[in-house]
Amino acid sequence: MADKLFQTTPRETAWCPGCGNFGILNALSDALEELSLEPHDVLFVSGIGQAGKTPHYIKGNVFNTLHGRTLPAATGAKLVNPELTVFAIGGDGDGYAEGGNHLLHAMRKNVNITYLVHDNQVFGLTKGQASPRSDQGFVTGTTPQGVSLESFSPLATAITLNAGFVARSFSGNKSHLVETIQAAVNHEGFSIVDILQPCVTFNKINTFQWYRSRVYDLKDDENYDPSNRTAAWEKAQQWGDRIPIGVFYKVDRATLDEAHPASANGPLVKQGVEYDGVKEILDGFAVNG
Amino acid sequence: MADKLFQTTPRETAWCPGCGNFGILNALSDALEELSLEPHDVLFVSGIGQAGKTPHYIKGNVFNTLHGRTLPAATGAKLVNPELTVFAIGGDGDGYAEGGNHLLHAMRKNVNITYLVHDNQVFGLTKGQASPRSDQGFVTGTTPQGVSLESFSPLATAITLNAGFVARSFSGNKSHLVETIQAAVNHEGFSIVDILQPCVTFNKINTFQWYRSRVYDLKDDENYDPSNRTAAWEKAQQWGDRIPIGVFYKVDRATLDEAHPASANGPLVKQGVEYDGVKEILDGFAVNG
Amino acid sequence: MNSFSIKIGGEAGQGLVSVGNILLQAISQEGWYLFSHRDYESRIRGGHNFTQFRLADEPVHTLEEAVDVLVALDKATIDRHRQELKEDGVVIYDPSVQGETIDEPGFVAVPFVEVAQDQGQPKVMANAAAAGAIWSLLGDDLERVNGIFAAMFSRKGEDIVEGNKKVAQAGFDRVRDALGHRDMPPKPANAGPQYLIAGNPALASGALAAGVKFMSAYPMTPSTGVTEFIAANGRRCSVIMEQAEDEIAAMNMVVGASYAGARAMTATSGGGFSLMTEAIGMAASAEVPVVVIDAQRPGPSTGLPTRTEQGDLLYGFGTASGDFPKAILAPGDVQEAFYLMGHAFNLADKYQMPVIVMSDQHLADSYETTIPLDMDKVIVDRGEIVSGDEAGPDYKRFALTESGVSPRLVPGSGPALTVAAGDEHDEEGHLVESAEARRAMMDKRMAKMKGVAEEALPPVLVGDDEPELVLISWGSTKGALFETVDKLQEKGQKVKGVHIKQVYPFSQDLEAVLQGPGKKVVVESNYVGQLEKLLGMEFAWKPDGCVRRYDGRPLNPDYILRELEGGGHLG
Amino acid sequence: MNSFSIKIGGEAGQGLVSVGNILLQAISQEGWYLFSHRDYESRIRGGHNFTQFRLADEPVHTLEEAVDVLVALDKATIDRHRQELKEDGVVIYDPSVQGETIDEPGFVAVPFVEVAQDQGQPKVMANAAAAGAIWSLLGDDLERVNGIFAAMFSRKGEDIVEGNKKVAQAGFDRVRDALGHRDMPPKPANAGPQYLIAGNPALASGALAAGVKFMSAYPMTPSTGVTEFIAANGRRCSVIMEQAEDEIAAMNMVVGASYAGARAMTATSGGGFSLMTEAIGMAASAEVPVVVIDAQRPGPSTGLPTRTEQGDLLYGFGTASGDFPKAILAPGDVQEAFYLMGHAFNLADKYQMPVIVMSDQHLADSYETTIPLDMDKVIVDRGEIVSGDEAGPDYKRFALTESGVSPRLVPGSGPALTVAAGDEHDEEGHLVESAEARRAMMDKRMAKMKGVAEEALPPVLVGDDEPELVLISWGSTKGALFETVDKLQEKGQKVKGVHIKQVYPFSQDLEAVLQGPGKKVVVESNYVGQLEKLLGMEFAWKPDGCVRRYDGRPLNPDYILRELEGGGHLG
Ligand SMILES: Cc1ncc(C[n+]2csc(CCOP(=O)(O)OP(=O)(O)O)c2C)c(N)n1
Ligand SMILES: Cc1ncc(C[n+]2csc(CCOP(=O)(O)OP(=O)(O)O)c2C)c(N)n1
Ligand code: SF4
Ligand code: SF4
Ligand SMILES: [Mg+2]
Ligand SMILES: [Mg+2]
Repeated sequence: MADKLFQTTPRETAWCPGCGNFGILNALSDALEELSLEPHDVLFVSGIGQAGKTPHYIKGNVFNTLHGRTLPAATGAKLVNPELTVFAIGGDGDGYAEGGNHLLHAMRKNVNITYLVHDNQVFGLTKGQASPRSDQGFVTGTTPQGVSLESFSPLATAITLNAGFVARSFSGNKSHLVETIQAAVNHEGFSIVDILQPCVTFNKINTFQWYRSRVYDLKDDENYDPSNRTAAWEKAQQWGDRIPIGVFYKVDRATLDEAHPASANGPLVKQGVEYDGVKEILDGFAVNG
Repeated sequence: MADKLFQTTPRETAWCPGCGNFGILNALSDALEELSLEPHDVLFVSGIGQAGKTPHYIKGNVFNTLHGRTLPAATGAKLVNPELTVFAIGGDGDGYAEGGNHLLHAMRKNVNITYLVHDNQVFGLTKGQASPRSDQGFVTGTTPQGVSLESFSPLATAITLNAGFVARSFSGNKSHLVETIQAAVNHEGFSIVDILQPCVTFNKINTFQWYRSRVYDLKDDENYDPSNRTAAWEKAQQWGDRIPIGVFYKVDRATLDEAHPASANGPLVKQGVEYDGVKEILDGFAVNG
Repeated sequence: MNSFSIKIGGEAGQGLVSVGNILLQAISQEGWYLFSHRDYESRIRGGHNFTQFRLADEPVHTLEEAVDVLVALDKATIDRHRQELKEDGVVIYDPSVQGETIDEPGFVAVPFVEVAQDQGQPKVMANAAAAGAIWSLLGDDLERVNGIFAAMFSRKGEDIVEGNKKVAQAGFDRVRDALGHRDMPPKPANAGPQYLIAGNPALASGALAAGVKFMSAYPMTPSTGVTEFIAANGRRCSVIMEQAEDEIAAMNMVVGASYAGARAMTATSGGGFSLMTEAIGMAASAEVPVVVIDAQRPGPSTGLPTRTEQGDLLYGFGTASGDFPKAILAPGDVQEAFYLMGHAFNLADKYQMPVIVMSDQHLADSYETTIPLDMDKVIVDRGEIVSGDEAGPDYKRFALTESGVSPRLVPGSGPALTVAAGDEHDEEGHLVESAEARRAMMDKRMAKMKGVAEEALPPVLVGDDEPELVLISWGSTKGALFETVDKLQEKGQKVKGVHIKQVYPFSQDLEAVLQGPGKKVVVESNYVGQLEKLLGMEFAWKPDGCVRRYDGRPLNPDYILRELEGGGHLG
Repeated sequence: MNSFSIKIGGEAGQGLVSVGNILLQAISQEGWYLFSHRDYESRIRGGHNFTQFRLADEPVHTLEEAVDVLVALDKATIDRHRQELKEDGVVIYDPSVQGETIDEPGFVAVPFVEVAQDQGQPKVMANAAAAGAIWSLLGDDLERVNGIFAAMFSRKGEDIVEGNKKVAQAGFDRVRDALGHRDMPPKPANAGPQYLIAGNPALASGALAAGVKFMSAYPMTPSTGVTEFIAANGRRCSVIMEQAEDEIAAMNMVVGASYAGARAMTATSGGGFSLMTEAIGMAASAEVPVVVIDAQRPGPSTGLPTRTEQGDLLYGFGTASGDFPKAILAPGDVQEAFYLMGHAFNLADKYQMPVIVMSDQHLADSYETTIPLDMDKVIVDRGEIVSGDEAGPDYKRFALTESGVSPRLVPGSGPALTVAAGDEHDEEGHLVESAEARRAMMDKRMAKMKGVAEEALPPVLVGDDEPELVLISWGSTKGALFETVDKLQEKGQKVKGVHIKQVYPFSQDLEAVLQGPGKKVVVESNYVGQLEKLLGMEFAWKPDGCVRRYDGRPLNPDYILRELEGGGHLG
């Protein structure tokens, strides 16, 4: 068998055996393999956390940036080079706690990137504190009485902000995840995929088994229509005994790069100084006495 | 006539004549007057911007903090002294741009404060740049091609985050505003009131007249039920020819101060060192050989 | 130097800016050298603001405290500023605003609105009345001002132009009738072509000339002028200016864009800079070039948003946690503002590190006439860049080199891949934990500081070679410093002026100056003496005295001379 | 000093922490002095981590590089650390993990899992096998260790306790059979009661003893231990620990809580500190007392999250834009960690300003035995507070005073009102623009630094009064520094050690030391010499040499001595 283009590297991962991140890494690799992209067409921007290490284990360009700042870094890169296929990758803490403001506004901007959130409902790397996705009552070192806050719903929020592509998948369902990632990449505009990712070390509640027995595919409901925003928003509230996965909502909107006339002549990374433009500006300062 | 307790001070304001902030200031003063509070029971925490100057013109305790940081500062104050009636006050830039992450999480926390957003759909103090509330197409110094981003919907977002009390009012409708502020204060839990506030200097689109001809009171619809979350969310999408004002959504949830057992014996600001508790901790370090 | 100062005061929104613009144009077109500074409050209407103009027969880069003409659009102008009037000074005021007529020598009442209305024109043309009134002191007729009206208002129609002309003439006549002709500084011969430009547009133009392709920022006074200037020229110069949701996003977008290969920058002030420091440190670790303009204003915290201070130097010096390479430049005038931006981008690219440009409200908002800015003098050096086609499969983004600089690869430019991280990493950019790898990568990164230090810009020196007194300052204090040197020399003192435009790392040339002859006095706009502290740190040195200002107003020669004479600060 | 060092290495998740805890307890209960440090990677499972223990007959505050015993739970331990073994050193390893049996003197094979299973116990009890094996070198029987099993596992049932005992005995026997009895350092007589405590719990306990009522933080290694310790004691000590959505929220919540009258603090590291700096400046402007623990780790940026460095000093010194009063404390050991927290709160309250406590991973994660922490020695001084009942209607929050301190009013405590702002303000707290008001408020705020400087904590001095060599360091380097001084003195050198626990502002006592006799060498854990730079700045001084470490590992006497002997750094 020929080597996969987007092979996962032989580099030893920093993940615990059995971690849900492995499933995501493999699905990502498979998804890209079929998208007729080459590794150098792809940029993975990631945050800090166990999830943020993912790009180090797959082929592609990598920018492993700060905790919580994947989205603005990815946005900057995409705006100056729309030819890159840009992923933002991070944990639920990264994206919904530290990075919450960027999430809101990335969705408004509708920049054409794919955002993968490894959602283990906990801060993994810092050893198990509550994340915005932790269920109420979850006991951790920072919440000894159990989490009192309502869990954050990234999908309902994304639908409210009219994000272009809003989906959930599950690390334990590879074919679903591969398909969802591909659909997300193929969507023109901001795509968010919240991926249920069991943390076998710090989340003893939301385990593989817990998720597996609960998830069901939205596709199973023939009547589900991802263009119906209100229905999608209501569906996104569902959590508990039954957890839907799949594409909740999809809408086509103008993307941010289209809004900037500067890119009209191709990617900005390929443009030099606009000599004539600057000259004109400078001439404007002349005292024409 | 006796002096009002919450009189607006004789201090000259820094606002433009005709600014929508005056209406809010007066309504706030009237609303408080009828709430059987004294100025020293009240703490106004405000941000930076034209809206953030409001507390300087009314009687009460004031903490005029940073741009975008009203909510955490107000939360800290409320948690250590739940006896204070705490307002957070700021502009739409303050709350929805710089402060977006705090808004998301303040709603999750459901801390018992009242958040007034002076929503003029523009950055006033910095001279007219786009805010997250600016309508698409709004031309400003930073958006010469017009705003391309979709306008942020604070109300739909608040309903999605299950905020306790979600309302909109209008600076040009004093009685409505007075009533709404009072209801917000009386609600136990996080209340947000987004107040349409014309900026006569930098927003020549969303003027007094523009708003006045569009707003209608949700109360006019007898069937409107602020406990119906989905209906509220749909209603919150309405913007344009008709703009609803009033209480969109209301729900009772446990507040953050209740979640912390530490306050069981009264406000923390009145507690000293827990001598016995600390002693016990220190004893725990002893090497009992 | 022979100079003449005009101060126009009024409430925000009263038309100060319009009158100011007319005067800026008219004075500079008339051939004088000009320096002008705005003093305004953090509000949109009302309050008390003023603009001061100083025209001269020689290039002028600072204000003087005393004024020849005071133009009062509000009452506060006379109340607060009349004591600044020179002997023989003139006050043009509006008796209806003042609430009284002032019957004193030099006071001329011009009811601006009334004058406009008398000419059958609308109230807003009061501005033209003021402009005409002022111009009667400067010129023999209104031709110059009328030309400006024509240029400004022709789009609005001939009526408007003519209306303004008439009103201006009426204003002109009022003052001319009262005071007659006044002598003005001679107009310089052979001054050559001039630009009229303020610091913010100079910084922004410098960036555009250097090929900036991406900017993201969140508005913050006094940096917003840079942001809006870049935004306005997005199409013309193929640059994206993306307004961010906050400064954290702005800085991280900039780092992302630069990682992807575009020259990228941001501009901010005080609190906004705080929010950027984490990402600045990350850029240093991932070796991503970025240029950050910090337009200083008085702190701590929100402080005085529209005023000036040089209070962020120590903060910029510390910048973020850990040790990493960086440079800090501090332009002293519009020329330096323009050219140092190009230099900043080159340094950033060459050493793949953050470069901070410290501006301040004084530089940002002051206009001056200056010789033309020449974009042919702006050289673009993108440093060591390798394309993904050349690089080959063994490309290592952080290859250990002696200079510390490893060739940078633009992602997507060919088959080779580039990996970068803010965590400590190996040569390939992957995360490492070992002590050896850490040491190697620190040594590599910090090795760059050797190159950076070697090409540190030398101080600009003026005045005597064997001075008794050496005045040292940085950034926008340059103009005040150099004129102070001139004035002291005129009095016969042996004085040297030292302007430091690169404040980190310092040029080693400074050592000779600091150890050389003369009493050393450090002049700066902050409370603790931040430059003094940094010089002390670098050169184990203490000055003999200092002049400091921390009330939010710019330094000027009068202030400096007074402090020097007071001598209180000479140790 | 007579000491004995044990290093246990293995993968994360292999039970290192459990074995370590047993040893910490057993060694300290046995009566030895103990110092122990953890070296771990930024991951949860796998990798290579180790814990090192040093027991001694005298108080011990640092590690030595060479070890007497190496316990290998993974292969890497022997591969990487065998060269650290002293002559006569012992290696206890698991042949099944190692993949071979090593037939060399001092090497004892103990197949930990097999040993457990041989005793009919589950795999996890391999930890007990390791503990027993190690203890055979330290004690004559397992009574001590068994007691710890009883305390640890009694809740889990007698079976578990007995199982552990059996397995431990089997491990003990293996090593005892192979090596027989070993001589250990004598146990100190009359050591008196001891605490066993690490830096993080010491800092947290210090805060609780000082009456902290509110903490908010966002988890960040190596500060998280403080956060979780406070959270765990919320009910017991009436304190709220609120996990924030980010560090900006954390810091602003703290400022809000303190404004409202509660002692409030946060803890963070590097990038998190960056995000807090804006609000720290705001606290300074609004004169709100806050205490911030910055637990340093190697930067720039995310750097090495679980390692140690003293790399934030210059950043902390700059902190935020503008000039404002503040203090920076840097505890050197658990005693100082505990008591300096109380001092930090007092300083913050007394001068109504931010106080930064600089810890680092080395301090945070190192355990040591120490004399009991005495909460009766913690004095709470809340500074000048006035109640809303006393204050009267003319109360002015920022009344100008000579000391710069204005009585603070707790909002809601009575009819008087309190107004505070991060903008520049007048005495009442309302916004101002005038130069005079600005100057007055700056003078007032900065006047506080006089008091702060006067009560700056003096350096801790050890060693000779007329030294040939003076070693100077700060923060957690204290232990390594002082032991180095001891060792050099033992060799007959005249040496002085200077530990600086307040790094801003410096005690003026330092001047005499720096100008006094002896070559001065500054010892610190960073690349550029941050303490050296600050001392240079304050005292216009340069040292004769330096010892620096920047590979993320803590300084120790061996490293320092080697560098001193190398002499390369002696200028
Ligand atoms: C500014 C900043 N704050 C805090 C941290 C510490 N930190 C690293 S990862 C992390 C949270 C990890 O949780 P998540 O994002 O859900 O990723 P996971 O490890 O669970 O995949 C935190 C708090 C940091 N690196 N930077
Ligand atoms: C950290 C920071 N960034 C930017 C600013 C500058 N700034 C002050 S007010 C403001 C926006 C004002 O808009 P808004 O919050 O809507 O208030 P308004 O003036 O419209 O009432 C900005 C960007 C600041 N003070 N601090
Ligand atoms: S801690 Fe959790 S998320 Fe991190 S690698 Fe282990 S199992 Fe995965
Ligand atoms: S700028 Fe706008 S918001 Fe600000 S005071 Fe003027 S009208 Fe009001
Ligand atoms: Mg997580
Ligand atoms: Mg606004």
